[in-house]
Amino acid sequence: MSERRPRVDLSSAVGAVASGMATILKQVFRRDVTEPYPHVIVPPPPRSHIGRHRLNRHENGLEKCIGCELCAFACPADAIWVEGAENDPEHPVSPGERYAKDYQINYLRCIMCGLCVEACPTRALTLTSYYELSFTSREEAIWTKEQLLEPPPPLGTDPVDREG
Amino acid sequence: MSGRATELRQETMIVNMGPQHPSTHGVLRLLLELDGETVVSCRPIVGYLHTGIEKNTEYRTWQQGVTFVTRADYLSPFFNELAYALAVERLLGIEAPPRAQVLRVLFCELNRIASHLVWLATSGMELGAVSVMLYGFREREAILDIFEMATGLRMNHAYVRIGGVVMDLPPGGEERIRDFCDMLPGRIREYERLLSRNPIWLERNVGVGVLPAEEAIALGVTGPTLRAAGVAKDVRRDEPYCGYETYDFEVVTREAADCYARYEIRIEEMRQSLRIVEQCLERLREPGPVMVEDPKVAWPARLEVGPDGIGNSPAYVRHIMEESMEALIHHFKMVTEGVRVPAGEVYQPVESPRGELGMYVVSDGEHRPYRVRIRDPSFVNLQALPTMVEGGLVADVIAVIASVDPVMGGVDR
Amino acid sequence: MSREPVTLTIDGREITVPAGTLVIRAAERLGIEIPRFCDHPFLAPAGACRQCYVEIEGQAKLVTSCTTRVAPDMAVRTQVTSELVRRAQAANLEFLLLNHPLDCPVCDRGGECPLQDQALAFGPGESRYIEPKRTYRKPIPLSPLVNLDRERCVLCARCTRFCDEISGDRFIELYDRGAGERVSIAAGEDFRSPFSGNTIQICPVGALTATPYRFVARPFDLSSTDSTCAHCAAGCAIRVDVRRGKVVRVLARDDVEVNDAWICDKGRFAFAAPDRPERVTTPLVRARGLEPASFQEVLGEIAARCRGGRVGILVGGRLADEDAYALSKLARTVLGTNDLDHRRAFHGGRAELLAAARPMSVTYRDVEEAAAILVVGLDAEQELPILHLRIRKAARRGARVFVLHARRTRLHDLGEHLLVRPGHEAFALERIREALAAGGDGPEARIAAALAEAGERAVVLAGPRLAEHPLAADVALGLAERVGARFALCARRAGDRGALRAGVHPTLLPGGRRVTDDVERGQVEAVWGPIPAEPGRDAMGILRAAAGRELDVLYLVGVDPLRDLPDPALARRALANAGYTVIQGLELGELEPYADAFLPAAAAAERDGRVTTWEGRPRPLRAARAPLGLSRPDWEIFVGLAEALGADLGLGSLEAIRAEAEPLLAPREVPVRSSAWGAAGPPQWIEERVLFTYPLLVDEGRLLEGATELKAALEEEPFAEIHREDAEALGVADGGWVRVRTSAGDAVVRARVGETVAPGAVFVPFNQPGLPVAELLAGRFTVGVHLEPAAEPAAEEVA
Amino acid sequence: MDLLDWALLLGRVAVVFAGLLVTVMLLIWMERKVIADMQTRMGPMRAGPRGVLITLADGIKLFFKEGIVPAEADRPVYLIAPVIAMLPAFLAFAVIPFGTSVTLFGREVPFQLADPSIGILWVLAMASLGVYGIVLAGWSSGSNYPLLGAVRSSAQIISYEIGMSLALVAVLMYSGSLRLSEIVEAQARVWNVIPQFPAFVVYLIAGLAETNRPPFDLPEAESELVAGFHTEYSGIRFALFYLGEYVNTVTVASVAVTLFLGGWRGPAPDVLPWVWPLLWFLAKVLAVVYGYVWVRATLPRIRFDRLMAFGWKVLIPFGLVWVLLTGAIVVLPDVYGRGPVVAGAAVVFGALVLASVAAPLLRPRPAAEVGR
Repeated sequence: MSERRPRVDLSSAVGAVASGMATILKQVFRRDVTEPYPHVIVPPPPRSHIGRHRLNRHENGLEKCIGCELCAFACPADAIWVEGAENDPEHPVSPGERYAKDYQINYLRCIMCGLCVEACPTRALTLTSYYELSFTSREEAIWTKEQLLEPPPPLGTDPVDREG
Repeated sequence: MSGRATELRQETMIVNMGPQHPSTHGVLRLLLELDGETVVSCRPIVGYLHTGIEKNTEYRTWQQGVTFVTRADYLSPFFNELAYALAVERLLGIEAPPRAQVLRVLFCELNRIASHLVWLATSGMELGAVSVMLYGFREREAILDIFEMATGLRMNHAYVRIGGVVMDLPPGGEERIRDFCDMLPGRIREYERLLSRNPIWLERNVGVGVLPAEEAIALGVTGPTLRAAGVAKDVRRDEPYCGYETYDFEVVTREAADCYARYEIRIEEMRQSLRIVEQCLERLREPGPVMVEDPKVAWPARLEVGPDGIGNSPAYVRHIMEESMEALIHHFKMVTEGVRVPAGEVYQPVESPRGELGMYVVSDGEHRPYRVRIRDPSFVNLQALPTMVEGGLVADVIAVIASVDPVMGGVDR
Repeated sequence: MSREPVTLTIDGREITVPAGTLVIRAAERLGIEIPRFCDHPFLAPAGACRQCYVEIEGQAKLVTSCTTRVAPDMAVRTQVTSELVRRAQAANLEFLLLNHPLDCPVCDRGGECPLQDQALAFGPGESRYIEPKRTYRKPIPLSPLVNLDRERCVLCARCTRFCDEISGDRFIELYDRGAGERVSIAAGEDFRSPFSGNTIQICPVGALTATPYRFVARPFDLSSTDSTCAHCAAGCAIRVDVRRGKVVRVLARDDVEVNDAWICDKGRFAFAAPDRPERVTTPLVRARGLEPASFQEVLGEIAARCRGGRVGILVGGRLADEDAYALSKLARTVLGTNDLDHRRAFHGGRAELLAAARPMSVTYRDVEEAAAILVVGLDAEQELPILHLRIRKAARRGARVFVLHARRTRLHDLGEHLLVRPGHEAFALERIREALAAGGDGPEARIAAALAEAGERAVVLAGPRLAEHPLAADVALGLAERVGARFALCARRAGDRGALRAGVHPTLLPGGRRVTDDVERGQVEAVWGPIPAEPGRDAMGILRAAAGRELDVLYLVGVDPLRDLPDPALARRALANAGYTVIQGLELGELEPYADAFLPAAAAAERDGRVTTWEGRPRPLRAARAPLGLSRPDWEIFVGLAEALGADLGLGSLEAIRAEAEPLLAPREVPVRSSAWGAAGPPQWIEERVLFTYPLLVDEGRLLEGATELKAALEEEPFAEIHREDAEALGVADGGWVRVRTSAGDAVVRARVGETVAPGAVFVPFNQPGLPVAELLAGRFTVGVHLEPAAEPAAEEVA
Repeated sequence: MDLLDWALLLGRVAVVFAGLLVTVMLLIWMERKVIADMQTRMGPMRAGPRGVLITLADGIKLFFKEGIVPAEADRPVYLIAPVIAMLPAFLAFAVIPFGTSVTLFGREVPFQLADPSIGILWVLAMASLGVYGIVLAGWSSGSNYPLLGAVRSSAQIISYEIGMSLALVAVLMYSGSLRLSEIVEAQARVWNVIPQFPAFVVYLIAGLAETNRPPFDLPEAESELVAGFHTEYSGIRFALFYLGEYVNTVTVASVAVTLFLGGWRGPAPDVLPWVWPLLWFLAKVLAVVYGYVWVRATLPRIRFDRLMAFGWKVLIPFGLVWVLLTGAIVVLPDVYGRGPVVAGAAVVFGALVLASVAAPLLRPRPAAEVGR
C-alpha cells in the first residue's frame, strides 16, 4: 500500500472528535435550509413544471384546445384522455372545426415530464408549478376539463389543500 | 474431522435483511446466515422494485424512451438519459451540437456530485452519523435547485433528448452554478473534518469490505468500488463521449480496496467533478444551438415560460399552425411517432457515479426500440456483496452496502 | 392473358416479373417503397399525383412508375439511388403541400395520413411558401356519411376512380382544370352509394372523412382486431377499431379471395348496435317481472321446463358456425327434438341439400373469372354487396351478366335483366332450358346461348327469391348442371350457410344428412348418440305448433319472429300460447312481454368463432373486446344449458367443437335424385297482382340500430314499386299514394312507377321505417295483392 | 408520619412523576430542536408554538395507534416488557435531590422523594433492572432482529454498568457517603468534576451506553437491526419504551449533576430561595443533555465488537485504576502526608496516560482478520 492510511490513536482520536464537534457547533450559526411551509412559500423557479396542467383560452374566451390529442400521443404514461368533437358553428368552443369535448388528466399516472406541453401545437396546455395537489380518492385524482381550465390559485391559498 | 467440526458448530440464524429495512437502499433483500453476529453467508435478492422500464420502452417512441430510462437509477437521471440518447444518436448517425454536449457534461457532473452527496448522506446515516446525512442532502438540494431552474424538475428531468437537450440554461443560470462551485469545496472540507479522522468512522470503514482488484474485475465491478482497488478505469477517459477527452480531470484511485478507500475516492471525485463543471462554464460562453437542426430527428418543442406556465412559445405555435405546413407535419409526426431509427444495435457506456452505465439498444428500423437493455452498475456491483461481507459482522454489511452505493431503481429497472 | 416474364433492374437489382407489370409493383416486389398517392392496386393506373417519379435510363425525363409498364432490360432508378428522383419527389411534395391547409391537429387522418408519412419520409422539413393558401368552404357533406374537405384534397382521383371502376355509382367527379380542379357532386345530389365508405378509406389524405368517425379518435387510441364482417354472408375481412371498449370504426382489410379491398357501408358503419342502452347484458328470469339473475339460476329454470317437455327452437341468421353446431347437437341429443330451424327462405329440395353437404361450389374467384353469369332471384347489391362488386368486376373483364329477377338490380348498367313475376322464376328458367335446344332471339335464348358457350366458365347464382317457389332452386340447379355451369345457392345472412351445414334445420343433420334416412342419421348418431328419427317442423310449423299450444318451451335464439318472419300475427299467437318462452340475444325489444327467461348473448365483435360465407368458406371472427356485462357467446350458453340438463355435450371449447364437427362437415356426395322439372305449377293467386318483398341493405334490422348516419344516407321512405302498365291501369301516378291490401292487412304507401319491376309485380321493401311490411304477409314473402289509389294518409297513419 | 406527611409524600411523588413526564416531553422537543439547529434545520414547528407540543402530539397519536402483537410473540411477556423497561427509570429518580427544600403547611418538604443512605446503590440497582424490560421485549417478540437487539443490550448494559459503578465508587470514596444529599453537600466548596474528572468522563461514556444513546445505540441500531428490541412494538407500548429511555436520560444526567456538578448548588439571590436551586439543577441537567445531543450529532455509531472491547478493555481498566488512585488520594495523605502522595500520584497518572497512548484505544483490525 503506497498511500498514507489514517491510524487511530488517542491523541488523534480526541483531536478528531473535538474538531468534529466544533464543526457541528459551527452549523448552529448557519441559516436554516428548511422552509416553514406553508407559512412561507418559496416560489419555484419559472421553468418549474412540478405542478398541475392548465388549459388556456384565447383572449376572446374560446378555448385554445382543439382536441387534437397530440398531448395524449406524447404522454409516456397514458395519463391524458381527450375526446374530440365537432364545434357548433353558432356556439363554438374553440376556433376551427374541432374542440375537446372531454379532456382529463389522471394525476395518479402523470409523471410531470412535460412532453404533453411540448407536443401541444396551440399552447392550449401548459404546465404550472402549482404543486398543491392532494387527493383522497381515485376520482379526485382525475382532473376534468373544467378543472383544468381554471387557472391555478396562488400557492398556499386553496383551502382544500391547506393542512388542518 | 469435518464431521466433528459440524457437530461443534452452533446453529446459525437466518436473517432476512430487507426488502424492507432502513439501510438496504430501498428494497434490496439480503438473505444473511448469521453465526452470532458474524455473517456466514450472504445472498442478495433483487427484483422488488421491478418497474418494467426496459420493457416499457419497447412500446413507446424513441423520444419517449428518455422519460422512462431517466427513472431507472433515479439518483443519476442525467446519466441514464445521456447513455440512452447517445446510443440512439449513434444508431441515427448524428451528433448533438457542441453546446448541447457541454450542457450534457455540465449536468452529468453536477449530477455526479449530487449522487455522491446522497451516497455520503446515506452512508453517514447508516453508520450513525446523522448530521452528515442532512449536510449531504442539504448540499444536494442546492444542486437540485440548479436542476429545477434549468429543466423544471428536480429529478427524472427528461432533459437530455435524442439530438441534444430540450432547453438551454435560463438567464443567470451560469451564475448560480458558479456560486455553487464556490460554496461546495468548503463544505467538502467540513465533511472531511467530521469523518476522515473520526475514530469511529475509521474503525467502521478501514479494512472493512475489502474487494481486491482481481475479484472486482472478475465480478464485473466498476466505478469507485473498482477504483478503490487501484484499477484506474473510467469510461470518461477510456471511451470518451461528449468530448470528455478535452476536459482536464483526474481518475482518482486508491489501493486499499476497502470501504474507507471508496469513501476517499468519492470525496475526491466530487472535487474532480467540480473541476469539470468549471471548465464547462468556461465553454458555455460560446453560444449555439442545443438541439440538432434536422427536423426529421429533432424533438420539435420550443418551450417558453409565460404567465400561464411553461408551454410552446407563441412564435413557434404561429409557425406550425399558420405558416409552415411542413413544420406542422414534422411536429405532428415527431410527437406521435417520433423518429424512425435505422436497424442496428449499439452499446453505449457512460461513467455514472456508480460505475459503467451502459445502454444496449436494438432497433429493427421502426419508430420504437426493439430492445433497450440497461447495464446498470448497481446491479453488477451487487454481485460483489457476498465476497465483501462474508466473514464480517452484521454491522459491516451495512458499511459495505453503503460503500457500494446501490440504487435499487437501477438494479431492478 | 399469357404473360411472359420480363427482366429488368431497379436500383441495380435485377428482378423478373410478368410482362405488363407496372414498375411500381416490380419495385414493391423488391421491397423498394416508391412514394405514391394515386396508385392503388385495385384501381386502374392514373398518374395523377406525380409522386412516384423514377428515372429510367435512356429516357430524358422522369416518369411516373405507377403508369409505366416494365420492359425488358429496363434500368430503373428510384429515390434510393437517384438524387434527381429524390429532388423531384421532394419538390412534388412541396408542391402538394403548397395549398394544403394546416389542419393536421384537427384532421381525422392525422397520424395515419399517407401525405404526412411521405412528407416526413421524402419531403423537405420547412416550408418556403408563405403566401396565403387557396381556401374552400369546408367540410361539404357529400352524404350523411361522407364529408369532403377540398382544401386537403391532392386530386389523386382515387375516390372518383373507385366510383367509376368498382361500384359504378358515379356520384362524384373531378371538375374543372388546373388550380381550380376539385372533387364535386351534382347540386342536390347525395352520394347514395352503398359503397361510399370505401372512398374514405382509400383517400390518401383527410379530404374524405366519415361522419360517424369525425373527431372520435386517433389511431393511437385504438386497439384493432382483424375479424370478419358478420352483417351478411359475404364474409368480408375487416378491421375493428375499439376505443376504450367501444367500437368506433370498421375498416376493410385486403383479401383478394373475398373482398379485394372493399366493404359495403353497412359493414363499415353499422357497429353501434351492441352498445345501445337497450342491450341486456344480464340473464333475466320472470318472477314478478323480468328480474336479473345468474346464468346458473336462469339455465336451471329453463332446464326444469325443458326436461320432458316439447321444445321448439327458432334461430336467427347470426349464429357463428360453432354456435350452430352446438345448438344442433343440444336440440337433437339433449332436448330430443328436431323442431329447430334457422331459415327465412325455405328452398328445400336438392339445391339446399347440396348447399348443406358441399361447400365452395362457387367462389368469388370463380365469379371473377366467369365468362357468363346468371343471377337468379338475387338482388346482389342489396343482399350480398361484395358479391355484387365481384360480378361487376367480372363484367368489366368481359363476362356476360344476366339477371333473372322480379325487380331491376344495380347490375342494370352491365348486365341484361329478365324481369319475371315473383314465383314465376322456375318457368323462366325452364324457358331458358328449352331455349338451349330450340334457340331463338328472345332474352331466354340469349341467356341460354351465353351459358352454353361459357360451359364450365358459366356461373349460376341462385338467391332467396327462389325460395318462394317450391323447387325453383332445384330448377336452377338443373339448368346449371345441364350446361355444365357452376351453381351456388346464395345464403344472405352471415349465419345461414353455417347453420344449414351444421343442421339447424328440421330435416337435415350436419353435412346435409337427412333425419329420415337411417344410414345418414346413423353416421351422426355414431358421434352424437341417439337422435329422434321423425322429421321436425320448419320455422312456420314451429310457430303454428306453439300457437296451437303444442309446445312447452319456445326457444328463440337471435330471432324476433314479430319482425323477421312473414307472419307476425301467427308469431304473436305463438308467443302468447307457448308454455314457456326463452329469448337468447342482444336485447328483448318487443318480445319483452312474452319472455319468461332471457339469456344475454355476446355480439359478433365480442367473441371468437367462425362464420361461413355464401360460398361455404369459413372465416374467422375475433373478439375486438370482451362481451359486455355477463353476456357470453351463444355456444357457451348452449353448453351451459346442456349441463343444467345434466348432459355433457363434450364441446368445452371452440377447438373441441371444430374438432368434432370437422369430419361430419367434410364435403360429401349427395345421392342424385330426379330433376324437379315442372314438378309444381305456378302459385294460384286470387289477385291479379303479386306483392313481393325482401330486405334492402339498410333497413330497420336489429343490427343496424344506432347507425344513425348510415340510415340517414341509405334508408328509404316506404314505397311500392309498380310497373307503369299496372299503374296506368289503376290510375296511380308516380309519387302518388296507393293502398296495398293483402289477405293479412293493408297499408298506404307512396308509389314509384316505372319499369323496374315485372308487370303484375309490386315491390315493397321489407322492414323500412314506418312500414312493417311483415304485417301484410301471411307466411310467405310473396303475397297476392290488391291495389287502389289512395289519398295522402294523415301522419299518424303512416307511422 | 401523620396524614399530612403522607399527603405531602404522595404529593411529591405525583409532582415528581408529572414533572418527569413534562421534562421528558420538553426534553424530546429540546433534543429535536438542538439537533435540528446543528443540522441547519428548523425541527418541529407545527404542534404548539415552535413545535413545543410535538411530543404530546406524538404521544397522543401513539396512544391511539393499534398495538400489534406478532403471532410468534410470547404474549404476556411481550405485553409486560415495556412496563418493566419504563418503571425502573422512574424509580431511579426517586433518590435524586433536585433542590433544597420548601416549607409547606409548616413542614419542611425536601426536593427529593427519598434520601436513603444507599442512594447510589439504588440508582445502580434501578439502572440494571431496566435491562430486563429490554431483554424480555426482544426475546418475547419472537423475531430475529429484536432477539439480536436484546442480546446486544444485555451484554452492553452489563458491561457498561461495571464501568459506571467504578466511576460512582470513585465518587463515593471521595465523598465518603452513599447518600446523595450528602454527596451534594460535600461539593459545596468544589464540584467533584474537578478532582474526579476521569470518573466524570467514565460516567458520561457509560451513561451514554446505559441509556442506549448514540453512538452506543446498538440495541436499537436502526441501520442494522431495524429498531432492535422494539422492532415489533407499536402504539402505546412503543411509547412506553420511548418514555423509559428518555426518563433514563434525565436520570443519568441528574445523577451526573448530583455526583459531579454540584447538584442543585449555584449562586442564588435571596428572593425565593427554594426556586434557584431547582433552576440550577435543571440548567445543569440541560447542559449535560445538550452535551449528549451534541455527541449524537457528531459521532457515528460504534460497532458492537468495538463497543464491548472499549467497555472491557478500556473503560473498566481505566475505572479500576482510577478507583485505586482515588483510594490512594483519599487514604495516603493521612498516612504519608500530602507532598509525596501528590508527587506519586502525578507519576502514576503520567504512566497511565503514556500507556493509553501506546496501546491504541481502538485498533483497526489487522488485515489478516478481514474477509473470510
